[in-house]
Amino acid sequence: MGKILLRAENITKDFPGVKALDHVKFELEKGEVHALLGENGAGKSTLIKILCGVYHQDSGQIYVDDKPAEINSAKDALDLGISTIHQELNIADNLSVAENIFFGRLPNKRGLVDRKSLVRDAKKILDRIGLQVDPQTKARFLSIAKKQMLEIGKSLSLNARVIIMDEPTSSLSPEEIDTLFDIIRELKRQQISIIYISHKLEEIFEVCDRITVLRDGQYIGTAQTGQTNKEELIKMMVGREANIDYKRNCSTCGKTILQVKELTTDKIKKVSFEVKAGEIVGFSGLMGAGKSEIARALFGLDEVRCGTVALDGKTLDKVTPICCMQQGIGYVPEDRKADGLFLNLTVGENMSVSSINQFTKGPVINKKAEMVSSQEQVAQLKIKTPSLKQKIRNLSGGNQQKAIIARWLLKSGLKLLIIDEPTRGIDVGAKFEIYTILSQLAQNGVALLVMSSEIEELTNMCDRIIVMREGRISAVLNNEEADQTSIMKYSVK
Amino acid sequence: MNRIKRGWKKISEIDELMLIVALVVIIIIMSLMSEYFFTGKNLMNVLRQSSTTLIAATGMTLLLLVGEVDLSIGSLAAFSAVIMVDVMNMTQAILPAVLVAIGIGVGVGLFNAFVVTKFNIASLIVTLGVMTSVRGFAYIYTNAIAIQNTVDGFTVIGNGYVGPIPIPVIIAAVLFVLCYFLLKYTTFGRYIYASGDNKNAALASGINVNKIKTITFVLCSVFAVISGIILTARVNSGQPNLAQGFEFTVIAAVILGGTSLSGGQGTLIGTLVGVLILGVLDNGLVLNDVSSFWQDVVRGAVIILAVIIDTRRTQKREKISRRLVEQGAVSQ
Amino acid sequence: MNRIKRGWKKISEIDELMLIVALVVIIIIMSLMSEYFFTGKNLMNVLRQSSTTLIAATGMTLLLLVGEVDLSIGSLAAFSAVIMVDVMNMTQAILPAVLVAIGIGVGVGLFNAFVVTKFNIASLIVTLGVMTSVRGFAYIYTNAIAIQNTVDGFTVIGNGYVGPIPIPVIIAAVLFVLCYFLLKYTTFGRYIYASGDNKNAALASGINVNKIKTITFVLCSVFAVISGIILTARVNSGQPNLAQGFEFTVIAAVILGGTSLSGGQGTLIGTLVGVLILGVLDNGLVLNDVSSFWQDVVRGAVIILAVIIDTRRTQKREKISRRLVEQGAVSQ
Amino acid sequence: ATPATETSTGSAGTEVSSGNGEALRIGYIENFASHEFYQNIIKGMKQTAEENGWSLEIADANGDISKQISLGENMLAKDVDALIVTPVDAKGVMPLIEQAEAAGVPVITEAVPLEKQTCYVGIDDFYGGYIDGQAAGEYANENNIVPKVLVVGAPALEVCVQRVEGFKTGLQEVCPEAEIVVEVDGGGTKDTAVAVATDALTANPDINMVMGINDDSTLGGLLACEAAGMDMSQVTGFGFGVEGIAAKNELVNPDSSYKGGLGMFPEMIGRLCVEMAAKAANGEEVPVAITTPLVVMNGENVTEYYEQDGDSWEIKWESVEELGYTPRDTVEIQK
Ligand SMILES: Nc1ncnc2c1ncn2[C@@H]1O[C@H](COP(=O)(O)OP(=O)(O)OP(=O)(O)O)[C@@H](O)[C@H]1O
Ligand SMILES: Nc1ncnc2c1ncn2[C@@H]1O[C@H](COP(=O)(O)OP(=O)(O)OP(=O)(O)O)[C@@H](O)[C@H]1O
Ligand SMILES: [Mg+2]
Ligand SMILES: [Mg+2]
Repeated sequence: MGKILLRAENITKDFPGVKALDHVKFELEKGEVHALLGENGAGKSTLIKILCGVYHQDSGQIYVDDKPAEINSAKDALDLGISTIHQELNIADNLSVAENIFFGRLPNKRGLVDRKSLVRDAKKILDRIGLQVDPQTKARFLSIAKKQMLEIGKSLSLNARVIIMDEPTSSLSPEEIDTLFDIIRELKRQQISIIYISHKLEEIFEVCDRITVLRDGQYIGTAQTGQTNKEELIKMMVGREANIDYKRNCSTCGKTILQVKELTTDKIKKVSFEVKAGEIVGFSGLMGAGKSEIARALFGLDEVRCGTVALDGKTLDKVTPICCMQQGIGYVPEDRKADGLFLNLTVGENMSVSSINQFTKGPVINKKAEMVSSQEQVAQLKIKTPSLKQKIRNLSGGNQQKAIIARWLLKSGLKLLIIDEPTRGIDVGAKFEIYTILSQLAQNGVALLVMSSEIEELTNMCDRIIVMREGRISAVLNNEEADQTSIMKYSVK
Repeated sequence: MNRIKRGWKKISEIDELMLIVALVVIIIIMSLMSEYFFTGKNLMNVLRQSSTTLIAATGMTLLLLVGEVDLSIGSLAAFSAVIMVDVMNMTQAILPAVLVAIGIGVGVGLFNAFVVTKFNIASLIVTLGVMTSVRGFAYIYTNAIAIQNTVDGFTVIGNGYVGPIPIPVIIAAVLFVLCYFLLKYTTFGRYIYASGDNKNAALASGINVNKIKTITFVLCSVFAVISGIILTARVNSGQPNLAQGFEFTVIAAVILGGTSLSGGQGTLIGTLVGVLILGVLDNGLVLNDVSSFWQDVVRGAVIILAVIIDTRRTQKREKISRRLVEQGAVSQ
Repeated sequence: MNRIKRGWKKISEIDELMLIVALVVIIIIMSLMSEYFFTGKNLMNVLRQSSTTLIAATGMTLLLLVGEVDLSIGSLAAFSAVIMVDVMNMTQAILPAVLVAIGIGVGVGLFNAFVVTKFNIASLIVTLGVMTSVRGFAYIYTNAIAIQNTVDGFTVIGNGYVGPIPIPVIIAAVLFVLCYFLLKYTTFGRYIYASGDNKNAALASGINVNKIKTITFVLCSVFAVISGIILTARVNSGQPNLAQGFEFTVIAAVILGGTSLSGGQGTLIGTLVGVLILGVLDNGLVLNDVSSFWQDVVRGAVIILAVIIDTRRTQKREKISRRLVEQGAVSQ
Repeated sequence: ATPATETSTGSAGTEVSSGNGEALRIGYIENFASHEFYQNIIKGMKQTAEENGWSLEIADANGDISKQISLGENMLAKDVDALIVTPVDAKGVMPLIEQAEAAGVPVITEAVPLEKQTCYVGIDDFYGGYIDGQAAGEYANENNIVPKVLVVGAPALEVCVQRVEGFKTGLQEVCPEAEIVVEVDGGGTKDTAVAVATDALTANPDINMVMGINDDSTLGGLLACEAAGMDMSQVTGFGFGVEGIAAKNELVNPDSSYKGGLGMFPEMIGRLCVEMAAKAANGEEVPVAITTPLVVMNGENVTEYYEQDGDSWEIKWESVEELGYTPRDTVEIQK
């Protein structure tokens, strides 16, 4: 194989209460796509943050081209040819798409921005990643998926030798994922090395050459993709055999909980459907089809133009988040960082924020009861945190997602839970735990709406799947009819 | 032995430790420099003088936590005070007048909150406008001439004692403890932090952010009015130029105490320490007969220094706890 | 026909449209109320008086864009002014004195930037400290007695004309255009927006955020000093109490102009309009012999109103743009 | 208000010291230390205290009445023997006066007379404005000017309102056709004064006289006229104060439009305050009130009272003391 481009040895990194990395080693050859695999909180993001200069290792050494490299800032990393797409997006919302792509390296003539070549070059990149937006649009108008693509474009533009991708596909739909893989293969041809982090094993088998597995901050092993299989990888990840085949036994029952009639907002048009107690209804569709918009509208976050929403047979006269919550509707947003997390609050406070009323004596919070219930959820969802008092910003992405799901599991009297991308950033093992928890929830009579870009996730779990196209419902498929091809057929037209 | 260690560990975990240390250092320096400083009478003076700042700063802390700010508190204190004294003189009774003043506070707070939440505008500019207008009203109402209070007993609010403790100190302590409790132990407090930390997430969690903000604006205004009432009782007259620049002192104290301008981060204990640092400094500099110009220089320097040490510690603490983990000192 | 339509569309796309409309409405009202208002001489006056605010506001806009703020500009203007006049009297030359003043601006700007970036502290509290200290120094240096300038020709900077145009207006225009150009067409300008918008993203892209911030702090300070020089030339003496509350006026104008406090959002055109609104208002109210108390009331109300209409429009347009982007309607 | 008739001359310099052998301690809480007028009051106070071996402590309320009370309490906590106060506000300062009374500490008030104090020392603002107005009127009559006056005031301060009222009365008494065209709020600082005066001049281009409530206001008003391109030989400035260096420089400059100003002799006010404070602290009788001398100064007589000393002006104690002061047995309270 090619020569070793980047090597990390004995990397150790401690955080308060957590040993994120413990003498980890990692090797990257020229022109290879190398996957980093591990459970949530295994230390993947931490490792790559060290490689790209966000953190500095407590001990250990990084070599680039066999020379020791000191990476103390993002700039150092960029100078070494290492560019990174982080798990949490880093987009300057008020700058244009083009400026975001060439962030930090705007084409200039003697200090003046060369607008023409900026737009032209940006256009080239956008074409390459198949993103159809005007390069001069402000980035804040883009959906999270488009922003994700933008991040990819950004690092392409750097002409780096190493591109690190931390869960680039977590909010992409199959179409964009295909585009991304094409890009990755092309980069590989150009002898560019890629570190690829994902929880989707299929993807890893599709594009990666080698796989390094981390567990609890420790190096477990490295395998050639061709010489391993799913089961083995999962065993390396979780340290034991784990069943990842999940198929829910569908059984619709119960009375109608939710009745949506001709719901229309700026983005969705005349959407009507019903959900029964204990039913799990999935929403599928391409990026921008309006899945998230239904979720937002139902929870009162977007202005409803017309149409009605009835819960338990009673039409809601005003759909606002507060009403919704009081009526027993819960919502897990798609964009964790922007709409879900209270970064400066603790894990415990993040979990109990919607149910805090249940833990009061008079006006006073019964912290003990709050702690006990939260602790149960931490155990059930296996949330990796030193304590409930840890600030949530210090948790790994997947664990943050679990905490937000737990927010609604704590809520009593929940009738309907709307989850937009439930397993975004969640590792394989935990994914199935979450499926189990959700179907348990359904069994207890809660109706669930699941918006997801992973078709498999929907077909495994849902009683019915509603396919969206351009803001409208294009098909409603029941569990038997729904599969990859039928869904795609209705998605694209 | 072990107990001492544990005690020490507890102390070293206090968020506001460096600020408290700064306060103690200033107190020690002042005591060494002036024999009058560390006397019961003077300390009570310091507390009484700090109490009005503390009351307003308590309200302001809540507001900053929720991610907003109020520059109109000084003007509001003056405006409500002149009307209060006028009403008091007319009715010859204290309570109705005080209620009128508080009513004005509620009104202005509601107005601020309405404009900010309804139109989604930065509170800084809204309350800057209100600050200007309301001060104008205070001058217009009085024609720039203070209104003498004619009701006996009113000054007690500002100058009276219960035992050795000045009444303003008691009022401030009660309000402070109430808010401390509110912030720490009630759902409302939790919602304040959540709304200030991430408004979108708060909405998505079913929190009525606008309601929380409105209540907080009103609380901040009412607390400003209470400060104004005490100041007015101290001067026994309704002064249209009362509390000029008060907003600056109050916000400085709150931020000195570690509360962030961007919401969601801060504690009332920090605010208390911030208020006391400024109060002790003011008092001590005067006792030492430092010229008022040098006072400015020293005050500015101390603010900067105190914030620097406080910030450095917060940054260092992360490192220390990391080392503790290595030594297995922190349990999972 | 079509051209008119296209022209109209272009106009309706201007970000600051509603603010400009507000300005025009105020100008019309003032013209109707006072015959003196809409005269060449008075309009030149308005411009001259707005020019000092505009200069400082230009620097402040850059600083707010990068996510920081500077409260020390008024004190700095005064401090550098008294020293400048002293140096001028000693050397009997203008240029060295002006350079000394600008040097002080650079120094204070560097100090602000150093403390803010090195210790990662909110600039509000740092510059509040600096504001207090520097004002103290200005009083100490002069012992609160203004220093009369003895060098002829200095007042030209404040009172002179080139043709019909006051020199301060020319200075302001040059600096404004320079910064407008800087912000819009240079990489430095784009990095200002980037650093203020998303510091992490900027860092991750290798932008030296601290350097950008430092330069911006220095620019803001130097612009404040230039304002101070013009004000000093107008009063022909070094006044330690110069430009009191200047920071408030300047920040109000910038925010009124639509610049966000949290960085990354705002334009210099907005600032220009904000400055002019306040300038026209001040001038018009005096022309109409409105009592200074009512002036306060009106000024506050206009600030609030202007921000409300501006925000409403921005929010509406935002929605439309979002939809357009979604529908792919924006040309490729 | 008419000028007082009874005057006593000379300094009240008596030998005084506090009972316990320590130097007598006097505390002064001023209103605005950042003003040249008060710097000159302090100058007079310090000289006087030094000459007599008394100690003087100074604190500044900076225009904040509640801070003034606090500062006063601090002074009382330090057991000063006497307190001098320039009240930020007459009503607001009363609680402090009562506290001082309870502590047996005599209080001298300056500039703002109260309902009770040991002794009030200060000028008569209305009267000062009145004679200043008369002088302005006489100057106008002599020079065939029909005064159209721009007043640069500070309406938020009661004493300044009095000054303006007095000026109007005096001016119109001597020169009935005189007209107060416009009053603006210059806030007492030069940069604000220039700005508002410029605006006012636009609306009232026929203005030919500027009256300001202090040096900065008057000089700022005149600067605005100059900047507006007015013929400065046709503009007359009459101000209140002559409290600082700049105004005196203008007075002796024959080319200046600043033709006259009311001399308040802040140094003398300071001296008298300290002397009264010392006397009262020693248990001696002091008058209920003292009205300090006021003279309308112009280019000719300014050097009678002040001596140019390099860049600054030093008071000529003998000649100012000769003007004497007026002890009164009542205090006139302004509403
Ligand atoms: N700044 C921090 N402070 C404290 N702990 C941290 C910090 N960053 C990460 N951690 C902890 O380090 C561990 C590793 O986190 P990391 O983000 O590397 O996980 P990950 O493998 O990327 O997980 P995921 O798949 O969920 O993204 C986690 O337990 C996390 O809580
Ligand atoms: N917070 C928001 N406010 C306004 N518009 C938004 C917001 N979030 C997303 N949109 C827009 O609405 C469109 C539809 O949303 P989105 O792309 O999330 O749809 P979706 O069907 O859920 O697809 P996916 O979630 O797979 O990306 C997006 O293209 C986006 O531009
Ligand atoms: Mg991660
Ligand atoms: Mg979506």
